[in-house]
Parts: sequence; structure tokens; C-alpha cells
Amino acid sequence: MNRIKAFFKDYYLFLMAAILLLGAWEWLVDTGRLPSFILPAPSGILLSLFENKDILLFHAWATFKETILGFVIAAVAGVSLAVAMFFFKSLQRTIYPGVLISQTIPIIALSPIFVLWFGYSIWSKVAVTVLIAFFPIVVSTYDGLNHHDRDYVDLLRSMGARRWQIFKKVQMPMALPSFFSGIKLAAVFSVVGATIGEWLGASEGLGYYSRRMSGSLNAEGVFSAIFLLSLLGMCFFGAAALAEKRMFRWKEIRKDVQHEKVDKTQ
Amino acid sequence: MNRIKAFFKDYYLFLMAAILLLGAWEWLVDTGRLPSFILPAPSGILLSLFENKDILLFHAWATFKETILGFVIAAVAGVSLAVAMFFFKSLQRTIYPGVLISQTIPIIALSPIFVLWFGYSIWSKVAVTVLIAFFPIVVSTYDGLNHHDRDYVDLLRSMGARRWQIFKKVQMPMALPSFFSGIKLAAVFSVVGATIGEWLGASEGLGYYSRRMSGSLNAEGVFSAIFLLSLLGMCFFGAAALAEKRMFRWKEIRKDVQHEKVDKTQ
Amino acid sequence: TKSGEGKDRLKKVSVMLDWYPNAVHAGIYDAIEKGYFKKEGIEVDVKMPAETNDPLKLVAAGRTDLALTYQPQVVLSRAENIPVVSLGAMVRHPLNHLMVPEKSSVHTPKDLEGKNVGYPSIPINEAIVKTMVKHDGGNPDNVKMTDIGWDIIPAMASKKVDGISGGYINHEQILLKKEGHPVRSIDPVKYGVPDYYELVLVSSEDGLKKNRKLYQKFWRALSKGQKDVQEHPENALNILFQHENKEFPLDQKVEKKSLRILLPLMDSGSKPFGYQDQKSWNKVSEWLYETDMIKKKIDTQKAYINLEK
Amino acid sequence: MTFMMKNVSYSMKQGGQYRPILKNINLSAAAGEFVSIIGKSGTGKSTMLKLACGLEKPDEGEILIQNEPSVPGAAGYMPQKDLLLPWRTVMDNLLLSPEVQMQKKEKRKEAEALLERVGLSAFEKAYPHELSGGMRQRIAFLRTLLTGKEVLFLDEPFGALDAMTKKDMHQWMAALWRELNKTIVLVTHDLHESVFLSDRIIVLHPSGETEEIMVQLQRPRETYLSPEITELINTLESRITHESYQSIF
Amino acid sequence: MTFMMKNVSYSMKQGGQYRPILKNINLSAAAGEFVSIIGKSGTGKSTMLKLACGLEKPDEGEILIQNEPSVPGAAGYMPQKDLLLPWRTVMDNLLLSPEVQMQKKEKRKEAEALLERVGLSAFEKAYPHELSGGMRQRIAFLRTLLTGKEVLFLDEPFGALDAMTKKDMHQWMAALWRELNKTIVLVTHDLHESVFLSDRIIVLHPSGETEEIMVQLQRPRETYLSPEITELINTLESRITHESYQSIF
Ligand SMILES: Nc1ncnc2c1ncn2[C@@H]1O[C@H](COP(=O)(O)OP(=O)(O)OP(=O)(O)O)[C@@H](O)[C@H]1O
Ligand SMILES: Nc1ncnc2c1ncn2[C@@H]1O[C@H](COP(=O)(O)OP(=O)(O)OP(=O)(O)O)[C@@H](O)[C@H]1O
Ligand SMILES: [Mg+2]
Ligand SMILES: [Mg+2]
Repeated sequence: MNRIKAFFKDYYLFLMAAILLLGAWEWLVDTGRLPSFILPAPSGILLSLFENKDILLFHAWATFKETILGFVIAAVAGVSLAVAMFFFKSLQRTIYPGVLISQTIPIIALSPIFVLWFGYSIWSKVAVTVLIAFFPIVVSTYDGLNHHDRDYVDLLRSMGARRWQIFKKVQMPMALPSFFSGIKLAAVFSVVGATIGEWLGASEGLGYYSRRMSGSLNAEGVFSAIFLLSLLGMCFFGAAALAEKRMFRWKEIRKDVQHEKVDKTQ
Repeated sequence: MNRIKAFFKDYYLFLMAAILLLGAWEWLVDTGRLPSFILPAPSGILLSLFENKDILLFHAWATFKETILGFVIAAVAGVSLAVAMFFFKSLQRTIYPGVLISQTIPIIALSPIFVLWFGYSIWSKVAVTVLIAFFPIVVSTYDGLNHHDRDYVDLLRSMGARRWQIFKKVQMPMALPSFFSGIKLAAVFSVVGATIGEWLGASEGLGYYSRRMSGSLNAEGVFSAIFLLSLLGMCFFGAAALAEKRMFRWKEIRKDVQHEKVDKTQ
Repeated sequence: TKSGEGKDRLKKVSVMLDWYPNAVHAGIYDAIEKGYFKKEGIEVDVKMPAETNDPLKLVAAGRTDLALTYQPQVVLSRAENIPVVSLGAMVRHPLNHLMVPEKSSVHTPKDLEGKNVGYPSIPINEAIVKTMVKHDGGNPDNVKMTDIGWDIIPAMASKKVDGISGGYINHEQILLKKEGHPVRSIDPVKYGVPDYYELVLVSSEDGLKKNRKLYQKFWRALSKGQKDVQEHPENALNILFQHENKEFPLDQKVEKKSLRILLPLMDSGSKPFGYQDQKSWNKVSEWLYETDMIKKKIDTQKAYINLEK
Repeated sequence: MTFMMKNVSYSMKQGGQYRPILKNINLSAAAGEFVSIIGKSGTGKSTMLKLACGLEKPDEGEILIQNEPSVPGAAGYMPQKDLLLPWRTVMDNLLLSPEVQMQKKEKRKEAEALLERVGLSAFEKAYPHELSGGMRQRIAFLRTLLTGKEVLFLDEPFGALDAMTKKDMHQWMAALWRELNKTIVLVTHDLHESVFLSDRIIVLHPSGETEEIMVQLQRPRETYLSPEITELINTLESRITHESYQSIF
Repeated sequence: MTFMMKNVSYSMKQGGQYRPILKNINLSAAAGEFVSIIGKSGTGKSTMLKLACGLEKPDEGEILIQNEPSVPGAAGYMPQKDLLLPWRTVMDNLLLSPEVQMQKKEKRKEAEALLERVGLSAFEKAYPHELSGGMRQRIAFLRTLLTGKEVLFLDEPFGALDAMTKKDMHQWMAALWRELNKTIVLVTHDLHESVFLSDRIIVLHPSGETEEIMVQLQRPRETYLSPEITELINTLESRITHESYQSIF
């Protein structure tokens, strides 16, 4: 109960703004100011959502699987790559440009290649997801690792720590804030990745569903899928943000104290 | 001269790896192991690049304009939003979910809306670029601002600094590393954004060119555009990385000293 | 049905559609449902492409056995040395008509001078429009062409363009009307564009060499399905709907109208279903060469084959 | 009274629970007075200064500076850690407070003179990480002077200095204080420092009680350990010692 | 010699240019010897310790620890800043070096005992930001003890402590040193501390010269300012003073 209350307390402004916006949107469409085949009314989307809830759930589950798989692989691969680049400068010089290139290539242009390599299995979608999600993780983690405090490293060195121990005990904890920025971005991007992956060829998933609905000009259908995709993305982001919060709990304790007291003055 | 030498010293590994890779790729295509209409040989791409260099340059210039415009707007908007959210918690609660939602919506699904609002002018491409590039900036900047050191804030407060001054003199400088992570991501993403924007409708730009070539089944043409897009992305990233390096020059001085000396031991 | 036929004895044939399943594919689904393919010893695996040209590339690369695509694209492919061969014409005439709003002042192609025509990223449309304008006595250079990406309908509905090329009379036209933006269509064939086959089934040259027999069987089964469609369109549509309903409901009214438009255009008359004419291939090839869409003329005899003479 | 702390109590969260740090503290400093606070490590001296300059609000009680409730900015504050901004040069660190007060230009000359005085003008353009610990502390001290405030709260300003430099700083500080007529509250561990500089010394006991000792020596005071000074130091020492060490915790 | 520094020179980059910090320094400590280094702020004491424990390599000269070239890990080092890892509790900070040496379990009991000894066992689970400056310094000191090394380099280990706590630490340190037979090199600004603890005191002059003073007082030494101790302190003071203040810069 209290948690729900707290949630409302935290987000009542968003809820109010959302309701206002939805109202305006509904009005714009209902009065024909916005063509409903371009942007359908919220009520229409909701209706379509309910009418097709079983199908949508089926597709959502497929997308969810792809997203989570892709995200996990991207996180592992991204962190490993960032760490490897951090340890071996020469690796960074060899691989970073390649990583950059991989990001600037429009994925749709690669669609035949993906199909060629991965066929129409779930792996083609996972591959796209990984490709999209791992870049922010690599950049953020690598940057985070590079912005450590040299004094702490010296302290560890003076204890005879190996490079790996210095990494684990100082550089990694110090990279965490930056790492989490990347993870949060990747969480959102992995949903986008799965969606794009599904466009490259699929027979299930919300991306597939929305594309087909779009082909038959069923805007309500498109947007009900998008609604679920957004929800999925927000859940992933929320989970990442929660993990971050837990990690920095030792910091929170203090902030709490100070905010409580400081706020009185302001 | 010395700079070129330094570049080669830094990147000879990448260059070697790249040459090896290109060689393998050429071989795979030439021997027919990889169909050239799916992935053309580097030599073919190069040839197509030279043959069409004037047209490509024209299109590259168009994409460049969109990218730079989009990037600048995204940077300004992203930083402003992050700062505003940092100053006004309630704004963060109202807007952050909306920003998240904006990222999970597949842009292709929004293309009708973009067309409706911006037509086929340069602004529709800029809008897509902004939409894609501003998210990493918002997240990184906002996170960076939140990870400041409370002690320094207290010091400024003790001097009677206003919130805005504290921001400028402590919180902003401390957010810079994280901010630059976001900027580097955004630099790459803005090229992707411009490309996608062009797919939604255009009459110039490398994205348009690549789709056209794809439509006429000219794989060499597609990949010569992609090559230029990659180059563009890397230039943007490089520029951002350079700006970052300049910003942290005060730190470099010290690292230099220590690395030079420390490296001898390792 | 013969109960003894185990699945493992069936030969797998994968077909990549030109787009997602719709009325034009009713014959395929009918043949699947009624077991025509099975009788020929074939198990069909239907796939969908990400992009208009993916079917061509993937069939040439051997990633799919057969694919549906457009006749001009086949010519383009061959000109780019992509070894595909057309096996049969599914739709015998262009579905892609020039469309203008019903209340537009454009009545014949030359009225497009000084106007803006949108098309969906497939450069053939440029050739079509220019040919039409020129044939009608106008100057094609005065027509502005804009690539409008994936979305034809919003471009038209939001009046960002004065006309579109690339819309199908059996799909976009129906949908535009349904959404309250009725359009008039102008048949390109009447204005100098060769009467090309809108939809053809293709395989790779290698694939054809190896599996000619198999593809003949495939086509036989497909023809049977198509015959059913011609005779009992309602029935065939229901099969399609049922098949699709599992994951995706089609708009039944639209598909019905669509099929009504399609049937006469798919009818091969006295010739066997899918019969292809050397003249048609020659004309298309010449036209594409004249309009600069291809750099060299192709050997049209190698571009197609009639499986059943 | 220029500075006044009435019945102040304060607690802080430690491991999820609030632990009282200060209980019912009374403290004051008249205009132009020099007050030192001494006491064992962890008794709450730094916390007291943070409260005094308005960075934290007391749970109970009242804090006044020049008869107004204390708010940040009312007084100058030198924290225990030097807290030099690592991305600013020495000079820019010194000019931080003038910047906040929009007087950067006017104060530059003064900053240069001060830097000269503590013998660090060669380091004007150096970054904090290029300085030794004692150099950093001197910069942090100058930065506090440059706030130009009437009332200064200093948390162990000379702790990292060698005996010589410290002695020099003491003499300078005494002269400065007399000249500018500031009100200064100083936390220190150096009994000699407190005796040499202050009018009054407050001993903060671990129990939370405070005790006052007046320093009625004439100024300027002797820099060496004169008999009077030695006596006072011994008194102070006995005052601190009278509670056993363990009782802090 | 357990610790030996032969003809060591070292320079650092400041504002783009290399500036010599140490010139031709010779220094050594026999096994079980207690050596103090004193000198004005900025003369290079901290730099010397960093070189000694192998964190930096000298430009010229040789540094040996137990007859081996000094490498990081050969000796225990307590830096001038406390450098407690903010995301680790007090206990986890103490166990940092044992972790590095894979002896976390074995050393836990010892860490608890040490924490008890300095009166901070109540803060075992606290985070560094919840501690006062003096508390943090004591934790950093314990952390150095827990490296278990034969040779310890300590950079102003008791600078932030009040007189009482400091005295207690001094006595404990003296006992510890005798008991464990460590070789200790200590940088300090507290002349009394150096006299009370060390066998030998090295004065590092701003000119770069060093000077040695033997402390031939019997142990255990008096904790109060006995005449001998006072005399020695005065000698030291005069040694430092003989160069004028300005000459540092
Ligand atoms: N941020 C904090 N959160 C929780 N407890 C704190 C915090 N800061 C200080 N404390 C606690 O408050 C008490 C007093 O701390 P304070 O820093 O005021 O001591 P001090 O008298 O200045 O000591 P020292 O002489 O060592 O600097 C200590 O027991 C410490 O553990
Ligand atoms: N990272 C650095 N880069 C450049 N110069 C430095 C650096 N660290 C120290 N120095 C310089 O080296 C000199 C000696 O510094 P060091 O910290 O060794 O002095 P110290 O004797 O320990 O002084 P203190 O008693 O104040 O701690 C100083 O002049 C300082 O400016
Ligand atoms: Mg304190
Ligand atoms: Mg030092």
C-alpha cells in the first residue's frame, strides 16, 4: 500500500501531464484535426489493445525473449570488450575503430547479410539487438574505467596488487556510475534492436506485428504494438535504474540525511 | 610529418588488422564464397567510390549538414533537458518517462507523423537525428550531474553561492566525463539518425543514395555510401573525443608524467 | 489422402514472398491447405522479406529456393549479374499505377509538369513517370520526383506530394479510399510503359539447374491452387484468412476487393498459368535500357523460362 | 555577539540509525574575538563548524551570525579537507569566492599578494595535484581569507604544516586578525596554536559538555614557549585528559 | 641495510617543464630501525616516500629494500591523504591489503583487534564519509599495519589527531615497533613525535641537502617533555630555522 502511495507521490506530476496530453491527443483526433490513420486516438489504441490482447501477448513474449537475450549478450560482450581495451591499449587501437564502424552502418542495409548468416531464427534478431545495445556499454564502461583516480591506484600498487586486482578493487568500482549510464541506454536500445531485428524477417514479435499492421494501414494496431514496446523499454530501463540505485546505496544513506536537512533551508 | 608518424605509431595495429580483414574479405568475394551482390568486394566498393565521387560528395554534403544540425540541436536540447531535470526534480518526474517512451518507439512507425509535421524538407531528417542523438546526451549528462561530490557543493554553499553558481562551478565540471561519453555516442548516432531520416523521404543524402542503389540492386553503390557514412561517423566521434581530450588536458599533464615513469617498471 | 506419406519424404521448398501474405498469395495458401504441394512431394516454407529487394538477393545467394518479385527487378538483377531466372508470371500486368487525388487537376501525365511526384525508394518509378509524361507530350524534366520512403499513404494524405508512383491498385488505392482520400489511378501501360509482369516467381540459375523437376512440380501445384482461386475466390480467401488469423488478422473487406481486382490480371487466358512471353521480356529490357535504368542490354532468353510449355 | 549558538543539538544517520553527535551546545564569539575549539577526535568539532556556518541545520536550537540566523554565505568557512577544485589552477581556486561574489577582477591583486606572502607565487598556475599537502592547505586557507567575510570558521587550517611554516602562519594570522578585526573560530589539535592565537578556548568533551578557558595573555604574544604559555598548555592538557580515553566511544 | 636510497634524483613535470624535486639524496635504515624525516612543506618528503616504496622510479640513483630494488608491494605505505575507498566499509578498507594477499580470512581477527585498540570498533560497518578526519586517519594507519610488511613508510600518520589521541598512538606505536621489530620510516611535522619515536632523524633542507641527528635516548621514553627531549626538540628547531624561510622558493 505504502509503496503505491509513494509511487503516486513521486509520479503524480507525470501522471497528470500524461492524462492531460492523452486528453488533448484524443480531442485532436476525435475532432479530425489529426488524421486517425496517422496517429490514432488513445481510445482507439486501447480498444485495439484489448481486442487483440492474446495475439499481442504472444508477440510481446517473443520480443521479450529476443530483447533479454540480446541485452545480456551485449552487456557481457560490451563489458568484456571495454575491459580488454582498457587492459590492452593496442587492442583498443585495433578494435575501437571497428566498433565505431559497426555503429554507423545502417542495419537495414545489412539485412541480407544477417539473413545469410543467421537465417530466420531468433538469432538474427538477437544479433541486431546485440549490435545496437553493446555500443553504449562499451563507450561508457571504457570511459568510466579511464576516469579513475590515480591516487587510489597508487595505493593499491603499494600493496603489491596485480593489475587485475587494482582493476577489481579500484578501477571497476569507480567506473560503475558511467557503466550504469551505458547499461540504462542499452536497456532501452535493446528493445529497439529487437524491433528492427524483427523487421529483417520474422514471424513473431511486436516489431513484426507492427510492421504488418502498418502495411495494412491499421494505425491502431501499429500503435498498440508500439505501446507495448514502450512499456517493455521502460521496464528494462527501470530495472537497470533499480540495480544502479542498489549499487549506490552506501551513498544514498548520506544524501538522505543531508537532503532532509538542507531542504528545510531552501 | 611528426603527427603522421605518431598516427601510424598509434594505429599501425588497426591498419594491419584492417588490411588483413580487407584482404580476407576481397578473397572471399573474389572466389565466390560470398555473393558480391550481398557484400561486394572492397575493390568493387572503392571503384564505385571513385567512379561516382562527385555525386557521392554532393550527397555526403547533404548528410553532413543534416547530421551537424541534428547533432547540435540534440546537444543543446539534451543538455538543457538534463540540466532542467537536475534542477527541478518534478520536471524529471514529469518528463523522463516521456523521453524514455520517445526512444522505444520505432522511428519508422513515426515516419508518417514526421512527414505530416516536417514534410520532406531537411527538417524531417534533422528531427529524426535529434530524436536519436539526444537520448544518450540526456542520460549521460543527467547521471553525470547526479554523481557530483557533495563536499564541494557544501564548500560553494558556504561561500554563499546560488544554486546556479554551484552548478556552473562544481556540478557541471564534475559531470563532464560522463557528458562526453554521451556526446561521443550521440556523435555516432546522429549519422545513423540522418540516414534513417533520409529513408523516410528525401531527394539527397547518402542514406537516400544508398537506398536508391539498393533499389537498383547496385550493391557496390550501397556500400560506397555506407563507407562514407562510416567515415562521417568516425570523424564526428573523433572530433568529440578530441574535444574531450582538450577539456581534460590538465589531467593529462599528470598522467603523462606518471605513465612515462611507471611504464618503465611494467 | 495417402496416410503412408511421412513428412520426411517431402522435399522442402522455401518461398520468399514479395511482401507480407495477402490476396495475391491466395493461390499459394490454397495449394498448401488443399495438399496440392504435398501430393507433389513438396513441403512449402513461406518467408517474408525485410526489404523489397531482399528476395532477389537471397534467392540468388541460395538462402531461399524460390522468391516472388517484379519483372523489371529481374531485368535489373541480371544487368547487375545477379543470376536469377523467372519461372512464371503470377500477375501479368502492372498493378503499380500512377495515382493522384480524385479532385486533382491532373488528368493525364503531362499535367504533372511542375508538380511533385512521390515514390517509395524504388528507382523504376522514376522511369515509369518519365516515360508516361514524355509519351503524353510533356517534358519529364519538369516533374519533380521525391523519394517518400516506406509510406505512400501519409505522403498523399498530408498533401506533401501531388501524386504517387509505386502504389498498387489492389492495395493502396483501396486503402486510401477507405481512409477518406480517394485517388484516381492512371494506367502506365496506356502511356508508353511496356505491359510488364507485376509479379513473377524466380529461382537462381543454379537452383533451376538442380531442381528443375521439383520446381515444375511446385508450379503445377501452385497452378491448381490458382485455379481454385479463380473458381472459388471466396473460399480461397477464407483459407488465407484462417491461415493468417493465428498471428495476424487481415482486413477481410480490403482483401476481397483486392482479389476482385487481381483475378483478371492474373488470368493467362488460353495459355497455361504463368506463361511468359519473349516479347514482354524484350520490351521491358529495352525500355529499362532506354531509360538508363540498366547500363547494358541483357540476354532476355536467359532471364526466364516457361516451366510448362 | 557576532556569533551565537544556543542549545544546539544535532544527530546524524549512521548505519540507518540516527546517532546524536552534539547535545545542547552553547557557544558564542564577540565581535573581533578569537575563539579556539579543541577536543578529541570524533567529538563533533567539524560538525559544529558546519552547523555554525549554516551548511547543516541543527535539530534543535538556534544559530545566529551578526544577529541573523546563520545561512550559508554569512561567514567564511575552511573545511578540514582542502577541497581544492582539481580542474582549476591555484589562482582560479583562490578566486572562487570572489567569482561567486562577482568581484573577481578586484580581488586578483589581493590574491597575488597573499600567494606571495605564503611563498607560493611560483605556483599560481599550477594545478592542485601538483602541490604538496601543506601547500594545498595554505591555498585553502588563503581561499577562505579571500571570502572577505567578517566571521571566519577554520577547521584545522595549519594541521599539515611543518613547525616552521606553521609558526610563520601563526604570526601572520595574529597580525591579520588584529589588523582586519575579524571574528575567528578555529578548530585545532595544536594546543600551542590555540594558546598563541585565541582570546578564549573551548574544550569540547566527549561527553558533550563544553568548558571555557580564557587566555589572558598580552598581545603580541611570545612565539617561543614562555612560562605562561607552557602553563596554559599544561592546564589545557589536564582538562582534556581528565576524562579517560575510552569514554569517547 | 633494510632500506637504502643511493644518489637519488627525481624531477616532475610542472606546467609543461620538468622541475627537479630531489637532488642526489642518500638515505638508509637498518633492520629494526626507526627513522623520521622532517622538513619544510614542499621540500619533497612525500615524494621521497613514494620513490622509496617503488611507486615512482627515480631519474637517477638506486633504491633498495632488503637488498632488492624497490618495487611496489615490497614495503607498507601510508599516503598523506587517507585514501579510504568510499564504497567500502571501515572493515573492508582495513582488509584491502589482506585481500590483495589472499589472506582476508586470517587477518580479520587481527583487524578487529586493531580497531578495538584505537577505539573505533563501533564503526566497523560505517562508511568513510561517516567518520571524522581523525578517525579516517587512524583507519588508514591500521590499514598500513595490516599490510604486514617488514618495512613501513608512513606519511604524516598522526597529523589529524588531537594531542591526547596522538600521545596514545605514539605509545602504542613505540610498543608495536619494539614488539614486531619493524623498520619504519616516518614523515612528520611534529618534532616531539619524531624525537619520541625515532632512533635517527633526517632533516630534509629546502636546498636539497639532508642532515642526520641521532636520538640516543633510552627506551621506553618519557611521554612528557623531559629535559632531554625538550633539548633535542630545540636543537631540531634550530636546524630547520638556520635556513631562512624564503629560501624554499
Ligand atoms: N556524514 C556523516 N554521517 C554520519 N556520521 C557522521 C558524518 N560525519 C561525521 N559523523 C560522525 O560525527 C562524529 C563527529 O564528527 P566530526 O567530524 O565532527 O568530528 P571532529 O571532532 O571534527 O573529529 P576530528 O578531530 O577527527 O576531525 C563522528 O563520530 C563521526 O562518526
Ligand atoms: N604530481 C605532481 N606533479 C608536479 N609536481 C608535484 C607533484 N606532486 C608534488 N609536486 C611538487 O613536488 C614538490 C614536493 O612535494 P611533496 O609532496 O613531496 O612535498 P612534501 O615535502 O611532502 O610537503 P608537505 O609537507 O607539504 O606534504 C612540491 O614543490 C610540489 O609542488
Ligand atoms: Mg574534524
Ligand atoms: Mg607531504
